[in-house]
Amino acid sequence: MNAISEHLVIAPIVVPLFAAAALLLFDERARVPRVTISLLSAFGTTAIAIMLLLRADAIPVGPGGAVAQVYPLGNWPAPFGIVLVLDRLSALMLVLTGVLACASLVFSLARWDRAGPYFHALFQLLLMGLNGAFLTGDLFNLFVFFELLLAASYGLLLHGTGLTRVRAGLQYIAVNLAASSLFLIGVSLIYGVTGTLNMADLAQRIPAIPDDNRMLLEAGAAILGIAFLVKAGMWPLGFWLPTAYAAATPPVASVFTIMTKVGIYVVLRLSLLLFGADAGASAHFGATWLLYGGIMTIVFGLIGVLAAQDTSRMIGFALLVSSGTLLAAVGFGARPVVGGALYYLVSSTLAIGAFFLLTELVERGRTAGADMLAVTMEAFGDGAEEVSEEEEEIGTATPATLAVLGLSFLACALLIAGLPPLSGFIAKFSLLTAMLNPANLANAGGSATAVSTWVLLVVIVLSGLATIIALTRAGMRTFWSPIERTVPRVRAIELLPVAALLLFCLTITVQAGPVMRFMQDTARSLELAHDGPRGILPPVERPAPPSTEAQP
Amino acid sequence: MMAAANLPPWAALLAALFLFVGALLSLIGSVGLLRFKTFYERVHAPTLGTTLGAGCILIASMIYFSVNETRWVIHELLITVFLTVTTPVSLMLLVRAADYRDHLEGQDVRQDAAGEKDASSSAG
Amino acid sequence: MPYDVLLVAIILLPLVGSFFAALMPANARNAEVWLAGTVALCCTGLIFSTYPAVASGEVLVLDVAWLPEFGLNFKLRMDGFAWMFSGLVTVIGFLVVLYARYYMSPKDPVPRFFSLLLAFMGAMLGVVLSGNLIQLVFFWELTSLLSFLLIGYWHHNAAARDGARMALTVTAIGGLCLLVGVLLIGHIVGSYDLDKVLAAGPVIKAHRLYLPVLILILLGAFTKSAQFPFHFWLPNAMAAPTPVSAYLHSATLVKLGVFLLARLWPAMAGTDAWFLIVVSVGVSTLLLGAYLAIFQQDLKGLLAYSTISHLGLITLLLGLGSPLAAVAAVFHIMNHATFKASLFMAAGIMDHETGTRDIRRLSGLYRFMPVTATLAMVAAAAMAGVPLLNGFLSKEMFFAETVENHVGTILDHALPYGATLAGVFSVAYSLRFIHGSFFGPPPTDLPRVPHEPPHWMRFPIELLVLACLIVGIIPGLTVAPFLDTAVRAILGPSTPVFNLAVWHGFTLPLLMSVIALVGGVVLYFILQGYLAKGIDGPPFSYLVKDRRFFDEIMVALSWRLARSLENVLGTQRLQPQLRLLVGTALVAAAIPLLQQGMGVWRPSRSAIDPVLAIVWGVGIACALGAAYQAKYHRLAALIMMGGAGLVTCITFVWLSAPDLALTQLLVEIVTTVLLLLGLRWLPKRLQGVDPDAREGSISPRRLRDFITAVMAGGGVALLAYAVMTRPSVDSIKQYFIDNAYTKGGGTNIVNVILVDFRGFDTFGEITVLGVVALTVYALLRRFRPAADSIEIPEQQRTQNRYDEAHPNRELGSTIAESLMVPSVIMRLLFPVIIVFAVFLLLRGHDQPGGGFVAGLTMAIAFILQYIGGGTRWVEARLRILPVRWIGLGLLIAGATGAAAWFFARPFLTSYAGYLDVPVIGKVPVASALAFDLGVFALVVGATVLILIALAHQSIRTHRAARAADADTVSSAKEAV
Amino acid sequence: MTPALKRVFPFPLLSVALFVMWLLLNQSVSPGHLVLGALAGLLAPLALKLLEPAPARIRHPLAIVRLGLRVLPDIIRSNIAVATIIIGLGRRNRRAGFVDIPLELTNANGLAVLACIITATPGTIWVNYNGVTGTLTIHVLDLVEEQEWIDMIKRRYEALLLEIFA
Amino acid sequence: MSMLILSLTILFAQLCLSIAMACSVVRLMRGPRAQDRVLGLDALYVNGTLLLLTFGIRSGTTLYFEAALVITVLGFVSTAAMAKFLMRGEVIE
Amino acid sequence: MELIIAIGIGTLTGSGVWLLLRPRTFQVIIGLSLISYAVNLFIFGMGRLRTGAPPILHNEVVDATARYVDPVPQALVLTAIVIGFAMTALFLVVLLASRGLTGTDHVDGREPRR
Ligand code: NA
Ligand code: NA
Repeated sequence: MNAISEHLVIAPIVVPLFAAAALLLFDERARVPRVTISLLSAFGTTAIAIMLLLRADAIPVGPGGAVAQVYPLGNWPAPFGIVLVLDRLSALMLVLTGVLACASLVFSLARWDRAGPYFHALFQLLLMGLNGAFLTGDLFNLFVFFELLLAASYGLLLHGTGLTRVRAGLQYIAVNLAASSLFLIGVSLIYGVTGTLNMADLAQRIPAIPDDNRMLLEAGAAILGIAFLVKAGMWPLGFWLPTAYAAATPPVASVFTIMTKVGIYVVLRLSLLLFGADAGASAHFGATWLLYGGIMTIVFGLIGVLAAQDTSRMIGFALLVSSGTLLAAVGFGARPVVGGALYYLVSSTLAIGAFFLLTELVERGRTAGADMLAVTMEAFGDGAEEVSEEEEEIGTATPATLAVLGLSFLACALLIAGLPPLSGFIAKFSLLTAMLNPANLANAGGSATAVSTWVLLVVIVLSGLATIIALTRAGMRTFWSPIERTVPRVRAIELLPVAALLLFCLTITVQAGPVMRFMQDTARSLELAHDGPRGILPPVERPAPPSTEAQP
Repeated sequence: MMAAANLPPWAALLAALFLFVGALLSLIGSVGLLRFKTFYERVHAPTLGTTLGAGCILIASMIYFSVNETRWVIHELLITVFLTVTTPVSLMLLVRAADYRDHLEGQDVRQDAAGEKDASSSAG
Repeated sequence: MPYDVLLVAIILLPLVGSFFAALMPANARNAEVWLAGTVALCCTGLIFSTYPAVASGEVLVLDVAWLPEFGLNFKLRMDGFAWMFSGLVTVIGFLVVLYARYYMSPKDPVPRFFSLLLAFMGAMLGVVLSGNLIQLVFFWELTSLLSFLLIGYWHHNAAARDGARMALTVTAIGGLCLLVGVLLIGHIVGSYDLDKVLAAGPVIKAHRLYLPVLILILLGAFTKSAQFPFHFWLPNAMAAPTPVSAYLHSATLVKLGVFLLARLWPAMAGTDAWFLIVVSVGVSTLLLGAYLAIFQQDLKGLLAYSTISHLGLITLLLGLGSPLAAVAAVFHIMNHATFKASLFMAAGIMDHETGTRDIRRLSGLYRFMPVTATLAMVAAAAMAGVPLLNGFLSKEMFFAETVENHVGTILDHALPYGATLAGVFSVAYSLRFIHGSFFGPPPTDLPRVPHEPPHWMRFPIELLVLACLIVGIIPGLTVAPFLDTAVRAILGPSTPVFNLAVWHGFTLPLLMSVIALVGGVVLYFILQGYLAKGIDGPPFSYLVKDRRFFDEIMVALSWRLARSLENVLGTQRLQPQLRLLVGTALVAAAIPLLQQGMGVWRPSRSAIDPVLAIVWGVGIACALGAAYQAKYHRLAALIMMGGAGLVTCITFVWLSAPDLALTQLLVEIVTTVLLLLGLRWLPKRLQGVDPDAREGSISPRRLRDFITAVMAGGGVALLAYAVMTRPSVDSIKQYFIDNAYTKGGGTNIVNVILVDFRGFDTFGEITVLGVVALTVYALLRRFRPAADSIEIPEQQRTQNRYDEAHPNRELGSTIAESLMVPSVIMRLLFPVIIVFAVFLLLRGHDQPGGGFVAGLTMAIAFILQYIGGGTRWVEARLRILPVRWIGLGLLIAGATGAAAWFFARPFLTSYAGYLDVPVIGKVPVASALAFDLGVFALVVGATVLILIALAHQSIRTHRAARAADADTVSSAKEAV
Repeated sequence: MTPALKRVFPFPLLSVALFVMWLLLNQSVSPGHLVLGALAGLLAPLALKLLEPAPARIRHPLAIVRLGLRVLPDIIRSNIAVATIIIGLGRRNRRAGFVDIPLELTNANGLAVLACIITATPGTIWVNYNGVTGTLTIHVLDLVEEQEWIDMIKRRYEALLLEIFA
Repeated sequence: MSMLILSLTILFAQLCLSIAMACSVVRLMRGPRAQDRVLGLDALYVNGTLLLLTFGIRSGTTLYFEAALVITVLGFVSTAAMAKFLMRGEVIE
Repeated sequence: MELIIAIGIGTLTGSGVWLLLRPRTFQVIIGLSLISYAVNLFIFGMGRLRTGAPPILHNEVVDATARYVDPVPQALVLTAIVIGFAMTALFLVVLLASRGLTGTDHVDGREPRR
């Protein structure tokens, strides 16, 4: 614990914290220093996250798992103290959070950060909460970071207030408060039965749980799971999500995209760690429920995508589709599927994040009510069939802004619908092929495939179709609308983040091979995440012998 | 349950006596809260508990701990002081509130003795 | 150039060109054409340069790992068939570019056009050259997308929008089917590599998934190639600019379906299912398309249906499964591309020069544009299958194949008749195309005066017509080797010997051709009367309007159905959501308990304490009472909640948790004050007027909620009881008990856990508090009370009236009197409580207490002053900057944690020791205290901020109310 | 008290009280706690000073003790009286009512002490003090003779309080 | 013997106090007016404090003293706030 | 004793859930508060119940024979209390804002359609 780099693991939590504290000491009017602090923190955290990712990727995946670093807070050994655990998955989530956060933050500087007080402080604290949730190796500490990121998200959702936001915020908060209670019940129940809170320690203890305690453990895990699934937006627990996300200001909605992924992240990590193949009688606990819940979520999401009247709500439902897909993939459990799902997670998160930003720019030039009008026109016809002969067949030039917006819209739509040429297609393909050939493509040899796989396959494909239909509708009424529109006034710092996110997607498309290799390594390391020589727990017999060595 | 069982009899009995009186007084006060017919009568009842009732129990506690730990354990005095200072605040405010509320509903409080109606008590 | 580089160049050139085309200025028409033309020509050159290799049977391959984990390689693969197809794509692409130069108006935004066109060319080449099926799907979807954008090029035009959307929807559905089909092929074969798949034909055909795969692949192909019943999108796509139609809807895009059928022919064809499906779809499309083409009034519509028909013909040929049929199919792909592209261009010229494409309005154009007319006539003749033209050759081969017996079913036997009938139709519509527009009296009332187009606009047609003629007259010398190369790539060793000749002698096919020609002419002249009446479409076609039909289905499925399903499967109301949440949690927890038996019923581990039982009787009464009263008697509910809180707190004391009791109690107090502050802004609610009750029914919803609540309560109680009665497990607790003092430096184990062992939790928790305080503040800064709670409360108004009515009183003296004594005491308590807070802070590490408790105590000290003195009074005397307190608290706590770094220890590593101070002796020094100080500062700041922000609303709105009063008064005065 | 000392110890009685309180809270007279207690007595009153309380000049600190000795038996007596009433042993025709008492005491602190005494004593409760007329209204549980109450309060308590807070 | 008496007395006292709490809560539930409920809560707090003190004696530890002290020093804040609310319709003006 | 506490937890939860499902925001906030009491007790109970064994070391040495109550759940409850308090405050303010902006105290921000 000597090198500074050893402490880098905690930087994604501490840097935003100090930034937030510093921001609070500045006057609201001192904009320049506040923006500077905020940007420095966000970009710095992201840079650190990338370094951590590289570090995590350097650890070979072996029987001992692939934990890059365990950071014992307060220098207390696991499982007694709280530890941060850096591995591929947590590093990946950190980077994803950072990228999305930087984009949203830059975007917000154009106008949204001034829609209410303390935007930057709340934003930094959200970052802290997210990063903490991804890094922590302790179940109760996870609760704390969940609450932190939720609290910040409440603040950010309500940023700018107004009727819609407050109305949506009330729902969002009520549901999440109820879910937090479930979280506590679940965690404490698990503690009551196992006597530990450390995730790795739990994984070790679960196989040995006596049979007359096992049902309590599983009940606790189930309740805990419900709490996570609320965050992930699983049907029927995620109805609040489209409403809330549509109500939030665009940069907030964009950064919220990662929030559903927190739920999924935890479900993924815990279900593989605690209820993996080695969990004794509890192996694969809940996997089937995740699979079917995920399928239902996709179905509901795709219905919502079609039924949504405005674009932000539509994206909210697309987010549900993405959640459902990931949950089903986690429920599916096979390693290549999980790897594919991780790729999909990155791609869909970035795309939806970019889309939330973009939507506002696009809608800026439109008159209110145009959405509804376009739909009714489509539904009931607007006499378009009687195209007048004399109609001049000459196009109108698209202003550059609109062209860029249109292109970005197209890119987002392609990403979300899973159409080529961007990463959305790769992601969807990876998932589907992995589902069909869970062992390995080369020796697939027509192995039998479960009914649920077919259902999932159909549902995923249908969700893509629904997205295409809905986004075509949305895109056409936005960019090809016969209703006169003014060209929105868009600033470069608003377009830049969108472009950056899309560029990121392009990069992972072109670099699909190495990226997917990383994802597969991540998935493998999750499967192998048992305690080993490089593991999280110290190699001592429990209970630890009381040591008389004085604390420094 | 009793952590220390080595109290001299005089102390034990004395403590028991005070405890007995204090608890009984508090109970009587609360019974009064239940039995009295009007608010202005009821408001007198809890003071039994906050004054002598509490005082006796605190004395019992002081005796018990002082003897038990063979040193002066008198921080209970603080409770006595604070009870004396804080209870009146809420009671006085409450009486004033009742006064106004009766007034608002057109009851002349000063002559009123009985017959309070159950009006909607929710405010706000 | 090495072949792999060359292959990449073929794909990349158009894509790069597309990028640069998009960057050009809007009016750079010539530059665009130069760019696009050069790209097309270069590609053509590159493709032709591979001919020697390809012709010798070599397969040129570029294989780059892209997603090796899942068998997706970027693989380009040029064999004879791909060569032929890519050649077609680039050559016709070049001609279309040239044509478009003159077709597009100077006002059209050409960069978008040429950019899309080049991108489309690239995507087409990508499909054609794909050596990996997933990559093929990748480019396939791209062509769908680009065709959508090209059809919708004139998007201000509703027909273009609708046509584009329809095309996209249909082809995207097909594309997804294709993707699934290809995935299944991968599942069967174990690879997506085209070579491996083609080699695994027998495996695929024998697999139990063959039929689903076949259907999925065919869906992909049929939608793309506009086969019945998916044909309807193609006529609607005619709203595209004519160059687009000429390129996409004759030569390239729509050919992808049949390309795929041919490409996968070795792997999939030759089964009964293949024959049945492909042939029946092909023949239906062939006939339907041809029949409908006759009745079109739009030149391009006619050509579109004709294209459908010809694609049906090719499909049919591929469905037959015989090698010669495959040869005919490939041949017809080429022929159709040449004559149909030229006809589209001709139609475009007519449109361009006259301003209309309506056959009813066109007439006698031969006089105005004889050259164009001649070219169109030759091309139309090729389309009709007139001898000495290329169309005749492939049509003869087609007739010959239909006559052959393949599988001996009724369908097989009926084919010659169907083919002849289709021939009749095709002659009829070809005749109509020519006769209707070029012959007859001079046209009247045209938007423009027609004349010949510029020569270079006609040049592509001339070239294509020339090809029709040459191929038609000397096929053996011109097209035969190319055809052989292409076919060999599909059929491999089973490639038949075929003889391309104009004259085969008097054969059955020749008879069929003659019947078709004569019958077609006769049919046309019979129908002329009907057609002249000006009805668009065949008799009774108004009954089936495919586009309307499609739209309505789409709206019904994707909008109305979706909306009603959304309401069935979801809700936007909170109550059902919470009900579902509770219900789901109940079910989730119940399943393991029910599956594995409850194991709950064990005796209590300790005897029932009567005192605690009575206390809990009180608690239960409070809880139930609060639940009962919360609607109409909010204050009562609040009071009862306080009672329940007190009982909880006593329980904590009872069960050895003094810290919890302290904290619970303080939180309780602050929460009560908080809720009281909020109560003022809620609407008045009187019992008996229930806004939520429905008349005349005991709400089943309430019953359901009641059951849910009982079950939730029972469930949680059950779980709690089950765990509490079990023996305790080997827990991490012992470590804390053992080390709290020796390593944590404190005797209060809970506090040591909080600030040391698990200090990180506390760190997060105070941050939560800070965040919430900021949010509350931000929200309240924009707070706007409801109209009916803006008024000053009734009590205050009465008291103010009373004060104003009495001469010796002034406003506020009533309240001043009432608060006189309490506020004196409250003020006096201020320093006392502060000292108490400090006491709690300092002792926390060893005894119950700590930063949080102390902070709340401190906050209460402030609040008490606000209650006693009022906001203005306090703020005139005390200047509290709660946000700074929060920031400071975070900084202190964070800095304490970070200080450990300087000792090369992890974050939050604590230090505990003793400092020798003279006189006083050993003073305990622990970094945990500094941490607790941060907690303290933050808690004070946050709590005070929340409470005060809420309290401020009163004076804000009072101000507003008073201002409003003043306004009315002044306006009343003005009125007077 | 010199002005300088006055600035340091604006409320000497409070300072002493806080010092004692600190020691009682910590149940310790160790040097460390003596220092801390002194600090508490020194610093905390400054907080009160910010609130600008009504000036309280205590003339006769010893009178406070006398007052306490007078109040204590009263409270015990009242406790017994009220307890008998509650258990139903009191007089049948007990009458509760309000009593108006004209006061000479005007010092807010003095009134506060009086309020505490009256309210803490079972059977009587402070209802209102009219600052204009100087009239105190109390409510009495067992009102035998109005004047008796007036006299008792004025004689037993007000006189002493006037002595303490002049 | 004397310790037995003390134990029994403690139990008696606790029973008395818990019954006193029950009485207070009955008043709290029955009202009839809001001020009666607040009064009930106030009495409940006081009885609760005393119960904690007897519990301290019963378990022989002074660790619970602070809880009792906190109730006395700060518990009145909520009842005072409620009373002020009843009186003025607002807790803080 | 376990039975009493379990029944208490159950009643608090039941009352809280009932209120949570009610249509008025104030009912919901009271419900959430009751639930948080219940949850706190539940967490606490997970360390098993024990009277007179507070987790405070005497004489600054660990007495191996002394049996302390499990301190971990207590620490967890403390964190939960704080967070619960914060969330109650937030929810209150949001419900007030909603009431102000929508004019109703219905949880959906609009009166139900009749
Ligand atoms: Na035949
Ligand atoms: Na005509």
